[in-house]
Amino acid sequence: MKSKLKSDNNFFYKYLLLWNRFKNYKGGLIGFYLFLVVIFIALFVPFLPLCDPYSIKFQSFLPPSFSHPFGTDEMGRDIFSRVLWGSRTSLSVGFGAALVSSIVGVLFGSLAGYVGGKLDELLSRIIDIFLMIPAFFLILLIVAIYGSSIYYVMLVIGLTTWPSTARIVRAQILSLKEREFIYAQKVIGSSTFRILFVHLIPNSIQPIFANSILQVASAILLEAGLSFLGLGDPNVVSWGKMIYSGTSYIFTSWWIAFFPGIAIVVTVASLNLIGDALVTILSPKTEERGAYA
Amino acid sequence: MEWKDYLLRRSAQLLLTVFFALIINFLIINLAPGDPAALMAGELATKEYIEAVRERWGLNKPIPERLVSYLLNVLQGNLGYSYTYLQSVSNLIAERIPVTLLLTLTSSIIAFFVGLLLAVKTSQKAFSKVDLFVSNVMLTIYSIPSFWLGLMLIGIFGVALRIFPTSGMVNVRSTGSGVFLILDIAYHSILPIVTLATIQVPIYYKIARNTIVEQSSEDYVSTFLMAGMSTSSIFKKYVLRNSLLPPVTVFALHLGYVLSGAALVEVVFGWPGMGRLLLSAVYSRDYPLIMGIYLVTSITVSLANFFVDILYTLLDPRVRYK
Amino acid sequence: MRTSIVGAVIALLLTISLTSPLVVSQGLTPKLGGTLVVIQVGDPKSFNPDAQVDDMGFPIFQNLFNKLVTLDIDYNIIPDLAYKWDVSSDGLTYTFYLYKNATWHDGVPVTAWDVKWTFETINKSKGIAYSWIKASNIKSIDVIDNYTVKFILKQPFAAFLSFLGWYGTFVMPKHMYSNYSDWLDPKNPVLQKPVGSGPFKFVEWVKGDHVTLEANPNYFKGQPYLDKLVFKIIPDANTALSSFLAGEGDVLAVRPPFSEIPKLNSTSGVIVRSRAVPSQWYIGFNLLRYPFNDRTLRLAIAYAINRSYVIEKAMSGYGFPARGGYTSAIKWAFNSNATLPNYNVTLANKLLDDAGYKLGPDGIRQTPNGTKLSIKYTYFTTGPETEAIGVVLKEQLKKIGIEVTLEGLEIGAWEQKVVKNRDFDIALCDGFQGPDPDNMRSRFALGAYLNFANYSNVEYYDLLQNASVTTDFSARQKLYWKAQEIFVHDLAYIPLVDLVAFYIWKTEFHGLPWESAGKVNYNSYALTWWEKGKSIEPEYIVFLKNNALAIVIVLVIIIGVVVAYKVTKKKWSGKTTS
Amino acid sequence: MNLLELNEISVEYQLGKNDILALSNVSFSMYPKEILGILGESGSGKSTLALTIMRALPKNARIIGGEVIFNGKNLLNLSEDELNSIRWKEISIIPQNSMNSLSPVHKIRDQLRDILLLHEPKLDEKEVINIMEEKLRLANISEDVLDKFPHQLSGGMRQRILIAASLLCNPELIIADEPTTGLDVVTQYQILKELKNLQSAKGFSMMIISHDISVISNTSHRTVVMYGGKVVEIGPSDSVVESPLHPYTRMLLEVQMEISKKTQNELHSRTNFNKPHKSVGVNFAHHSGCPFVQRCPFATEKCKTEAPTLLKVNNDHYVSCFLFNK
Repeated sequence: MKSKLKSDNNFFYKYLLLWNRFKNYKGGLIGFYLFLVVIFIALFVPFLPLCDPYSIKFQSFLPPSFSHPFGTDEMGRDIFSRVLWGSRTSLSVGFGAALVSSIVGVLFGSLAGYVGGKLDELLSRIIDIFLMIPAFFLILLIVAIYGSSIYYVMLVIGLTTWPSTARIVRAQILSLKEREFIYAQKVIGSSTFRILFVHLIPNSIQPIFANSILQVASAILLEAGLSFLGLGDPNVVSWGKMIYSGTSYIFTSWWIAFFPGIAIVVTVASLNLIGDALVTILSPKTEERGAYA
Repeated sequence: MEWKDYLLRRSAQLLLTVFFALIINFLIINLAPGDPAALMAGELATKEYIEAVRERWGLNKPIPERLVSYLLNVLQGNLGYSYTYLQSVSNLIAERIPVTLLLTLTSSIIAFFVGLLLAVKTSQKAFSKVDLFVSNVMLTIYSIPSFWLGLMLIGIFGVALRIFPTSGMVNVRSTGSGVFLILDIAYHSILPIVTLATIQVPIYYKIARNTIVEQSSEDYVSTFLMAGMSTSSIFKKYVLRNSLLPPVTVFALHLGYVLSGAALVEVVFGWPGMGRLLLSAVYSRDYPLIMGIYLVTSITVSLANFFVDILYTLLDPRVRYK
Repeated sequence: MRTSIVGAVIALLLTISLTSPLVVSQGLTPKLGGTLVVIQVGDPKSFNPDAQVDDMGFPIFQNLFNKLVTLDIDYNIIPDLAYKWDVSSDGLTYTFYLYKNATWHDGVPVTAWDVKWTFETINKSKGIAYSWIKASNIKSIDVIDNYTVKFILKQPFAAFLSFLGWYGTFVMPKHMYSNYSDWLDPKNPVLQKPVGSGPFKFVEWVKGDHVTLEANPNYFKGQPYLDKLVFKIIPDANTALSSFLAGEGDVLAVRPPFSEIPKLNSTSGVIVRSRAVPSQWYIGFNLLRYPFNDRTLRLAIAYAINRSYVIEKAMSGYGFPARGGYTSAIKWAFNSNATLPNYNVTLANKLLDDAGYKLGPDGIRQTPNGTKLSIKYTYFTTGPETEAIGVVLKEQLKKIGIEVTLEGLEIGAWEQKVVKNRDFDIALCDGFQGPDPDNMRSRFALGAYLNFANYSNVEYYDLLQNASVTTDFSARQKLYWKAQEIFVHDLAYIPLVDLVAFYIWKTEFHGLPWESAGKVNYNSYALTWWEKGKSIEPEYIVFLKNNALAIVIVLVIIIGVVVAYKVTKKKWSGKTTS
Repeated sequence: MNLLELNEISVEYQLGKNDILALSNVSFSMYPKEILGILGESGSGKSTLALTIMRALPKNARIIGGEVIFNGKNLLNLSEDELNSIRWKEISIIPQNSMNSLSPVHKIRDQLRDILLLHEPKLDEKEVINIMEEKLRLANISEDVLDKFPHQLSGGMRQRILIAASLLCNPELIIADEPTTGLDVVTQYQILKELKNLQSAKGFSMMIISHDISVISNTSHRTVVMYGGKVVEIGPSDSVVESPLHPYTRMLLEVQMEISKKTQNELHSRTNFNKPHKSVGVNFAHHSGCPFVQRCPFATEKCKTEAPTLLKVNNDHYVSCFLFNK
């Protein structure tokens, strides 16, 4: 069976190999299945038999009961459906921010790594500056003043967290560009653009992929923090905002803040578990020692 | 001597970076829509009064001019006066630094040792059931939002069990002095410190565990094994000493965020630290105060990086005797 | 026999006078001593009470400083430093007569020169009250003698007295600011360690945690009963509540989450009172932007909003639905028959259909010239209510085919976008409308800075202008009533909620500001006392003690006279019979 | 009496799902005061052999059979403590000279002292320094390396320190695992010469493991040739070099001659079979036949299925190849 796959489709085979190794990591597996559940909810929540998360017609402060598994909040909205709808916001902010940060990170990182010299020096300086500024405060200021629509939050988080991706990409490119197959490309005269985007970046895609999963996790936490300070987008259901409104009623109706918190932990933990397992698999160290869980 | 110019180059780099960070911050804040003067003047203020307020705080001058004058002031160590607190920004911040440090410093130190201890315990039986279970639990703890954890701790210990106070730094009714005050503040700081420490333990655990596992398979370990040394003394004498550097470096790097890291926890626990000061500054558009806090936090971050370089030379002979 | 009777009477008299204080003390006479802890949201900005807007500093200033006149809990004007004042018939001269025994906390007497300096500085350095007391309208401030001061205005301003008693008009110690040109000069220590004339003196300020004041023994209206007054700062509403319940606070000046109020009500040892305050949440339409300049649309929207449902959902039921064109908390000025349209969805839909707002396929109406009726509700994110009101309006306007999206902005950005750039559809705003209806002039009238809806009804403007200069009470009242009728008709703004303030305190404290109407300002704890304090001997005991010697002498004299009379009477009777 | 006897030693490495047989039924013995060379390519199991004797195999390796008899005692059955008393006291090892064979963050003095005090706890500080300096002199390296860190020394100096370390407790057997790899040729020659002199002076027996035939032939009295985890030829070094029997040994010599042709042209090969193309990797699959079958020019069907056994050809010269058991 293996030999057949190998010859048929090299691309597909590479990821099957990755899956075989990923299977050995129990933590990663748990994370993966948890994440599947969250993704399923996020995608199919409109079709699930839920009440409207925005409607305020229920009675406020109802404790968890059969009709309202997670109870109702201070305005009489059903928390269970809001938690499920909230997955959409968090995941879209998480993936959006990670996408922005990866794109900018890859661009800057590969340019700095490949071109080197003055440009590398300049880009590294820029990266240092960004790492210098405490990201959370900067995002807080921008979102507080310039506006808090969900796309805006995505963009701002992405634009302030790209340096870490850039650093990884740069390191990866530096190590790859010495390889013979890159010299071969130079010799046959292919353009820098082609070398970068056809050879260098695709070959360093796996560590970038693993790192961006971890970035999705941290972006979700960041968005939750912002919404907790009341800065989230009002037109969407956001877990952070639910906790924010829940804090005032922690003493009598604990469930308002409790369940969105659990949802954040589950989603972020699943992403961290997957990301961590991927990083361990893809790091050269583990391959050599052949140490498997 | 090689040391001198290394230090010089590094600090020049540092100053340059802080300088640029400052300019970026200044532009982001001052290009923001909204006019602090109107905000300060209050609702019923007439146009004339708003003009007067703008003029007093020099907000009518163009941005480049204000930027230059601000930078000149900063070079002389004068961070300007806060619009809202009518005090010099430097001593406003100076008052809040010890309060925040009390929380963040103690919690990072606790987290460092707990993380290290846990890593030492589990990594000796690397890839065993226990090791994997603990690292997965650590990953889950790492995913808990700090403000939510703080809230839950207040709910359980503060309200339900009434063991710990639910807010503030000191119980006003009995503001004793000396030992009583310290005890009182310590008592109030237990929950925030526990919150901050819990979410940082996974960071140190992970870096320590991975380094120890790596070092345990190095050649010198088999050399000493063949020399007849017991695995436990090899671990204590050699593996640990070799695995110390990465966790310590991560600790030093995290020191950089010691001033800005606890904002959310401060808000939940009503703790008068830097985080809350910045939040109130942002909401009341207190530009000098915001700039001052950014400057201080940026400097601490770059100092932490600088400190990491020095740590490297101290702890790793390979760097010291290049 | 008789002497024994007289002796017994005197003895009885003495014992009664000594034991009576014990008996009396059981009743509700004030006690001495104790610490009152008031929990509030934030730090004061500085201790210059008149320089800048400082909601957190104001309650502290009300106990540290005095004004010429002040407002009690019912917003009536009551004496403060001035025990008497008279206004000239033409409404141009106000003469204030000051208490002669008032002193600053450092012993320096408070004089008319302090008053003159304070108001001239407010004028010169544009203190916050500059606008509402119309400092530029003050022609001159003359010191008649150390304790009499006369204000001469350029033109009459009926609300002058009530604004004098409100915000930013505390009399400040001239001698403390003499060697600083700018009254906000940070080097001046008084900004951190204030010297006032009020019932309490400054002790310490630990930023972010508490401000401690202590009783001023030689306060000119009598030393307060409390020893210490502490303002504890807890920014987070629910942590403030738990500290209060845990016994760390006696007055909760941080509004707790609405859901906690029933629980607080039933907690033993806690009293909760609520009353309407002259503040309102109101929405304003952008009259410069189509279709909001169409009155029928605004009327339909008014009909579609169920104000009590807004309160029930967005504010957990704590608030009074706004009824008319002004706050009902200031009774004399409120015109009860200028009422807002009541909740009537069918009528609203009918109005819109007739006016050509056809219902589109997706359930959202279209304006007559075809644009979709999807509007933005712009609010500032200072607290959870602003968004909650938005959520309720969104649901209610959906019922009449109007789609609403929420746009939350930080207050500075809100002010820029809504007030300055007029870039909004509907905007939520709140504001204090006291202490005098003249406040409406700077909020809703033509050309006012805060009139973001651009409401430019000239008749409304003239009525308010006119009212501000007529000193005759009933004439002024009629003008304001007429103005409210126009306001309610035009519906440039729709008031939604009359805010409610909560007074929450521990039962062991009495004489709080909201229980002493007519005597102290609405934040002053000068008359507050603690049940568990030391008892004060009533006045006559004090009198007895002070001049005990004199009393003894008098008693001796009386006894002497009585005895002498008895002796002489016997001699007389002896003579006659022999 | 033999100093060391290895009988049927088999060791298996667990790599993911498939297990790899690193050593299969390896048997040979060593006489006292003898230098035995172990020759084999990388992956032929020679390093695993050293680790098996010292029982210092990595976690994923398992000894699945055989005995290691040293001075009459089977090392594999000893408890950890008994083994620790033998390790370095009676058998010591000069590890492969990688950068990290000594701890990079400790001074040489501390590391050597730790090893010495393990087995001679009663020594006081002065005696420890004397022994260390004496051993360093033996290894022809100056005492002031004691205060240096490993990264400050050249490859040659590090190798000499490892040699000095192995002599600390005057063991009876020293195993030198690739003692000269990574060193320049001149240092290599010096170190081998010094090792030989030390061995003849001190009288300990030494096992030298190398992939370089010149190292083995110049120093060892007898040579064991290993391929694919099996012993393919044992014999006196000069007879193995002069008349290699096993095709793999012959090929090795051929390749060696090719390289040193210019320097030793008088020694040319007498066998003229064509040179098989030299593939790098060694096939570790668990197949039964002779491990060299895929590269052996004389491979027959029999070689694929049956495993040849060691046969004595002439005095003390054994070979495991079907070519010889007529």
